[in-house]
Amino acid sequence: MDFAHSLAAISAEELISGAGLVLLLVAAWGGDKAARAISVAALVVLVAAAALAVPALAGGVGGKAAFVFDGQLRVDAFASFAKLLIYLGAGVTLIVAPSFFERFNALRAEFPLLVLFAALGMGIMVSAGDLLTLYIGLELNSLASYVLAAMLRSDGRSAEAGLKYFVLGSLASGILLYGVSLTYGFTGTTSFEGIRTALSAGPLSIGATFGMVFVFAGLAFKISAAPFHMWTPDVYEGSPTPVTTFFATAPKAAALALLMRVSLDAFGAHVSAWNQIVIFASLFSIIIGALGAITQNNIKRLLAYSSINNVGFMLIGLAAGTPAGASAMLVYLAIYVVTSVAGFAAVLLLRDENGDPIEAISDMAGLSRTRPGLAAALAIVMFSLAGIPPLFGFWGKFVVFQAAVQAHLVLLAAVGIAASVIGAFYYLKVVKVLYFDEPADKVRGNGDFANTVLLALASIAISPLGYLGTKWLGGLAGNAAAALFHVV
Amino acid sequence: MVDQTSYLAGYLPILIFLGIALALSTAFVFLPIGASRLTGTYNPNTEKLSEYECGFPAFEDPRSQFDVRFYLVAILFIIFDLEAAFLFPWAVSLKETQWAGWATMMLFLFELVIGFIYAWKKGALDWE
Amino acid sequence: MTPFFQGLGLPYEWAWTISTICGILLIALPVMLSVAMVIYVDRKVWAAMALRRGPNVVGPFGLLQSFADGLKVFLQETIIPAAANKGLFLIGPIVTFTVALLAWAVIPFNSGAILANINVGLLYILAISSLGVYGIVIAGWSSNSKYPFFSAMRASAQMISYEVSIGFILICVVLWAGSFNLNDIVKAQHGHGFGFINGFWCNPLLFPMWVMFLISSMAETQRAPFDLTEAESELVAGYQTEYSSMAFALFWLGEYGNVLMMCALNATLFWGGYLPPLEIPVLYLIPGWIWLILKIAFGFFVFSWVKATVPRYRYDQLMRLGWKIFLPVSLLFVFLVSGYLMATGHFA
Amino acid sequence: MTGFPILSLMLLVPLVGAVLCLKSGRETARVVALIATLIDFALGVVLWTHFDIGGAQWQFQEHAALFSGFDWKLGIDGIALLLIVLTVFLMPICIGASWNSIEKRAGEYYAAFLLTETLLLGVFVAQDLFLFYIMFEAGLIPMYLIIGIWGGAERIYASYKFFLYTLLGSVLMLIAMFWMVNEAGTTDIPTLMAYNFPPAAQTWLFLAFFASFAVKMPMWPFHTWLPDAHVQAPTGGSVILAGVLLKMGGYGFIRFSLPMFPVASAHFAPLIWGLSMAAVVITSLIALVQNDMKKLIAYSSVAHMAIVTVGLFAFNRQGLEGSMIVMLSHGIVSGALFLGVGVIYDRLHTREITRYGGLAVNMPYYALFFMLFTMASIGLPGTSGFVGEFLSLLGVYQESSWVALIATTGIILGAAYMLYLYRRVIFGEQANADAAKLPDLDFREWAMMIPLAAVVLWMGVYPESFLAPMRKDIGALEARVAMAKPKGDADVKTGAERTATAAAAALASAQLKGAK
Amino acid sequence: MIGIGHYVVVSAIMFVLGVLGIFLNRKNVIIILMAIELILLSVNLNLVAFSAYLHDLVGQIFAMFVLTVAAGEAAIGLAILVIYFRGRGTIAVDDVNRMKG
Repeated sequence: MDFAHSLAAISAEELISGAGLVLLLVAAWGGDKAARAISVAALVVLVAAAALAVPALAGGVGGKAAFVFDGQLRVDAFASFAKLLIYLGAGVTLIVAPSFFERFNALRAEFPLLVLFAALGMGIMVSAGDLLTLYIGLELNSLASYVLAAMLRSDGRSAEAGLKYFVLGSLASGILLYGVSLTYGFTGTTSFEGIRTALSAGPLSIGATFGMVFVFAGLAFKISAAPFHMWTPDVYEGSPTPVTTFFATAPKAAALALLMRVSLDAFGAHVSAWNQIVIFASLFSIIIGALGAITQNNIKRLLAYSSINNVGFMLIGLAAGTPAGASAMLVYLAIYVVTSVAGFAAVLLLRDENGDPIEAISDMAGLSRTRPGLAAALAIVMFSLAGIPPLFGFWGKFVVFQAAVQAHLVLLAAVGIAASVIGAFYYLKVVKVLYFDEPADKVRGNGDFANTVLLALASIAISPLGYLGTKWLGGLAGNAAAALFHVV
Repeated sequence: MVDQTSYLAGYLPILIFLGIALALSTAFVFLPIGASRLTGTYNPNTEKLSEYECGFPAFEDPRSQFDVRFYLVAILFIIFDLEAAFLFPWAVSLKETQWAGWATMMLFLFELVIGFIYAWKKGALDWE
Repeated sequence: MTPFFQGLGLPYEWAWTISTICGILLIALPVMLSVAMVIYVDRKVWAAMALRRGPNVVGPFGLLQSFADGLKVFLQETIIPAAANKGLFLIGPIVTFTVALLAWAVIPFNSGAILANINVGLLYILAISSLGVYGIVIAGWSSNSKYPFFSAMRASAQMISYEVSIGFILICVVLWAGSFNLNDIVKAQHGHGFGFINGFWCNPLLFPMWVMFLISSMAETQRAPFDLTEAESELVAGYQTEYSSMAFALFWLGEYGNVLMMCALNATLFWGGYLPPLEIPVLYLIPGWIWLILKIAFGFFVFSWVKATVPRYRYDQLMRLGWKIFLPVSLLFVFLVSGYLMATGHFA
Repeated sequence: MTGFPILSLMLLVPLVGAVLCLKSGRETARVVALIATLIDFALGVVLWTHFDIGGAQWQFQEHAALFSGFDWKLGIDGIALLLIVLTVFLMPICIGASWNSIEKRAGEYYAAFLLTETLLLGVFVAQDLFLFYIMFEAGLIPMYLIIGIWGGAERIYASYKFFLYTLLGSVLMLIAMFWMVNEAGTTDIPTLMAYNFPPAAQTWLFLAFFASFAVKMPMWPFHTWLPDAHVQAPTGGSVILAGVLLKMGGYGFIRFSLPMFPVASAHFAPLIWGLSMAAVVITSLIALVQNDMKKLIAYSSVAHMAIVTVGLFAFNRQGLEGSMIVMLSHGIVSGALFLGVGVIYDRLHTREITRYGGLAVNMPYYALFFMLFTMASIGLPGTSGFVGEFLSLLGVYQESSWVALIATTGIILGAAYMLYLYRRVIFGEQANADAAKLPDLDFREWAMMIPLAAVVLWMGVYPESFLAPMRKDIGALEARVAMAKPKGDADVKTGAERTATAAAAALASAQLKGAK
Repeated sequence: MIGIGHYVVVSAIMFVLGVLGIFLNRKNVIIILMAIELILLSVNLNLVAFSAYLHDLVGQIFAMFVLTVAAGEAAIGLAILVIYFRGRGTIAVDDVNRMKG
């Protein structure tokens, strides 16, 4: 692959970085007054970037054809799939953020830029074909995210969230890097392809095993899988809600995609070595996520535990280690991202009469009577997260467990799905508060139009109508997963 | 012990130098302390040992607060100095990398300049 | 020198070690001695420009003045303020002085006469001079007193600010010389100007860099007009306020050592180092180290001259000069120099 | 009718009604709901009349490959037909039961109800394994809301219990389904019904399905959610719960457990008998001491369902047919009983048995209807209850006379608690003044009671109407399970039928051997 | 002679110290930042040692990138810490507990 071809292949990244730089200058001159305009521009950029990423996905590009810059990056269908989810998460954040921050007089021109650069980093992450590009992408994303978490300077919780996210995120990067360094040392290369070749030569050496374990631990931090999940609730709660929306969608998708690429590509020769780790993390996440959520009264915290819980389910797909498992994981991921969008869009609409955000679940009591639409949307989100059919969230669990059973992981599937019942309990709790309790009548403020539209769209997507999209989504995910396995 | 073929051996004199220089300067610091005790000039008292504060006692922790701009400068330094760290290997290998290397680095510098312009415009470089 | 000691019947390792130690002493002792002398010179030049006489009592023409001062401080009491962090308080001057000496390890005094001929000599110097900040910050912080603390903050900010542009300036030189090895850099200046002048300073693209380097090195060493760290009118004596005796003197020795170092670097990078200034065979009769010393001496004279004549900058002016003028200009020159070199096929 | 998607239409009508109800006020909503359910009932009647008895096993089939992984595939056999008809028959009555009693959030209530109807029908018509599962589990959501929002004082506890119990049961079934689909390579239920899973796998597959159906059924000791849910649900909810929802468990056994895992079914039959026997005795005794009318009827439901399971796992025609008839009958009768409780609850707002007494005096017609339903529940000949229970017990008697013996005690105990209930509520002193002043049935209540009573008698007098549509299907099922049928300890002569069955069984096993 | 094993062991020790520094330290957030730098340092040591051992430049290039990112990370970390300090007036680790649950 020559240089020109490589440059052409990463047009989405080039567009985002170029536009990001231009908008940075606009931000410098325009100041915070230009923030809304920049948000819109950034949104347009993301849409354009998504359009650029589509052909690779639709074409099912994979294998050597996707290797650019000497294999440093892979511009395949898998990367495109993940990128679309990332751009979706970032785009949604850009839509919901301005009105939220304007309330606190804290809408900074840099906000959309940070989102943009984080999206860029995530795009690189998911396209990485080398530990080096992986790291660069990961950090570009992380550094922007740390700042985003601490964006709302008037709120002490925001700074604390930023600090926690920073400390544990850096620790995760450090652990990951340590694993990377060991992997490099014991395989002699940092390219995924090279690592796989080196490892498939024989049994896993002790050093490489250590490297792999550290890499997985670091990535487990990033996807907030138990037992490396402890930062998630605090960061989700403390960060400004649009930023939480972002964290729950884009970086999650990126980190999971990255984990998939690393485990199935670089360490693909030794599935049996890592899938014990993945199985452990998966079950632990499902259970911790479910148990942790039960006592929560903050909706954002609850959604944080829910995300831990859902990551556990996604990991079941990874544990299968098959194309079907990968495809299932991607389907689950897509559905989860949309569900999170709906969930946080709904949370953002919860305002009291002064327009201040409401986060306590108890304040939503009887919402179904004062705000039936909003309550219904929240209920849909909750049932969908719980994976109760006919809501679309069920489909994610469906494909993941199906893949696990196909991979003869029946016991894992059984334990996992049984644990999902624990999770159902706290989702039901929210629905109970919304529907059964006497109205607390705290939610009075009006949400803005963009939020409502987003909520409506996302709710429709996760309603039973979503099943009509299963063929389409399954096809895309299949393309993406096939690209991931193409090189094997 | 001395392997002339290894490029690391070039640093051994520096290590020895470091030892000698440390010994010298430590001696310079501690010898007078000993000497002053011998000669009897060592005669501390409370006034002498209190910190200098224009004649009146200090009323706050001297380290409590300092201008945030120092901190800003430190961050800017870290960023720009690291760019320089990338330039060093590039500068000596331009022979090999030729135009591709040059163009890449210029793109990098261009982005750096945009960041620089941003910082300038945002007032990070002003000391007023 | 190693063969000489081997000739005495010593095994190679011993011969190498002894010769290295001798080399180190040959560098360290003259540097310390010359620091004492340049302090005297500095005062003399300064006095001359102010039409005063300067030190003239101790020894002939006051030549022994510095030694007298040295003896005095040596016998002084070392006061360690009660509030200070004792250990760090004493480490500060040690770091400053050690670092000031260490940088000399890679300066080529003559072709091959270099203590540690490492291939990244210039980087080494950059690294070592960065360490100099530590001595000052440690001193200012451990004193636990306001003036030293402010001074330390200022000093560190100032030093790191100018280090950025110094880095870019050095890259221009390295681009042209194609090496980080100082010996190679000196050799690359051989006949650089019309095959006649030895030194990069006469190169139109490097001349501005040379000027900026000179100014930056003054800022880097906190010399006038950038001596804001010890601006006596506002900060009493800066980070050294609480120091006395040899601890105090070590800062002075370190500072002048750094000034000399910067002069040596200037000579090595822009004035052809140990090469004669002009490409005339006759001049090669004079040993390289003498040329180097002469160039250093001239460089120091410039420092002294500036100190005597230019008024002190304000801190904001200092920062503005560093960040808003030197940094962009030096970046521009990285672009110009590398572009010129690529365009002319210098590397082809 | 061929080609016309009548089943989809039946699913669609209540769904559209639900959407319409959601935004309407109380008055509109109940009318809309009634119309929607009546349309569905009409469609159900059309379905029955057009069902070709003795024709193809699967009729009214529809197939659309809309989704990945599973299909929109509908179709019914006689068994499903009867349960569908039961559902569409009970639904308008439930709406009627809720006509006045639901005051708050009526629009949402009727919407939830109609949604439930769609999903229940979906369960019976689904011919795709996963479509079935989705419908099966989705029914939890509206029921959760119905119990939680419009239920009694303990509604929240009851709704949680209902939801989590049934969910836990059904998720295990899902895993089993994945395995089956992976093994058989299809999600088509008819195909799977004929597929021979390895006996070793059948064991755990059976248990996984059992977990789901046993909870849904509910079998002792998984029944504890039922009394809570029944008692707390509003009358309409109770009727639908007892009338139709519980039948999903029995339907599951008939449709899945028995034909798909015959070997395991036979293997576990003693376990099921054991549980059923325990259920019959224990829950009947518990029912005897209840003070709450609804709770009493709820426990009686558990006992009746135990009769169903006993019959199902008798592995013969009598048992299977009897179980189906018990399910249909119980659907009608327990629905009617809950309705009866609802009638007086609407008047006095209590379900305490002691708060009533002597209602026969001022509510003679009510007493009459209640008498009929009580008798039907006991299983008096001439009512629907008799036919089913008799057939079930007869069926199981062929397998195990001891089981039959103990299960029969349920009839006796049933008579005891039902008559005891009747005596305390309808007869005796008019102990409470307010109860003595209750008015008799009004037009709406008449309109609900009459059809129920009619059906109870119809089923009791001429059960052939109900047996005929499913005869062929039951026969096929019997043939299917015959290969694993455990050897019984009793020998009852039932005429020529028996030899025919044996021949069918021999034929089926020969086919099986050929297939292998 | 010092071999690759020694480097790996030293690096492992540094790494463990860094991780312990994060988890055992209850005093000051700055110490956590330093511990993170220690971890990155151990990584760099590994990378450079392996790079020399394998005669492969990738490790050193990687180390350069790690250095850069570490600097960026430190800058951002300190910035967040400053914001935090302004809000809370303390940087003691035990006080970072506004959110619980």
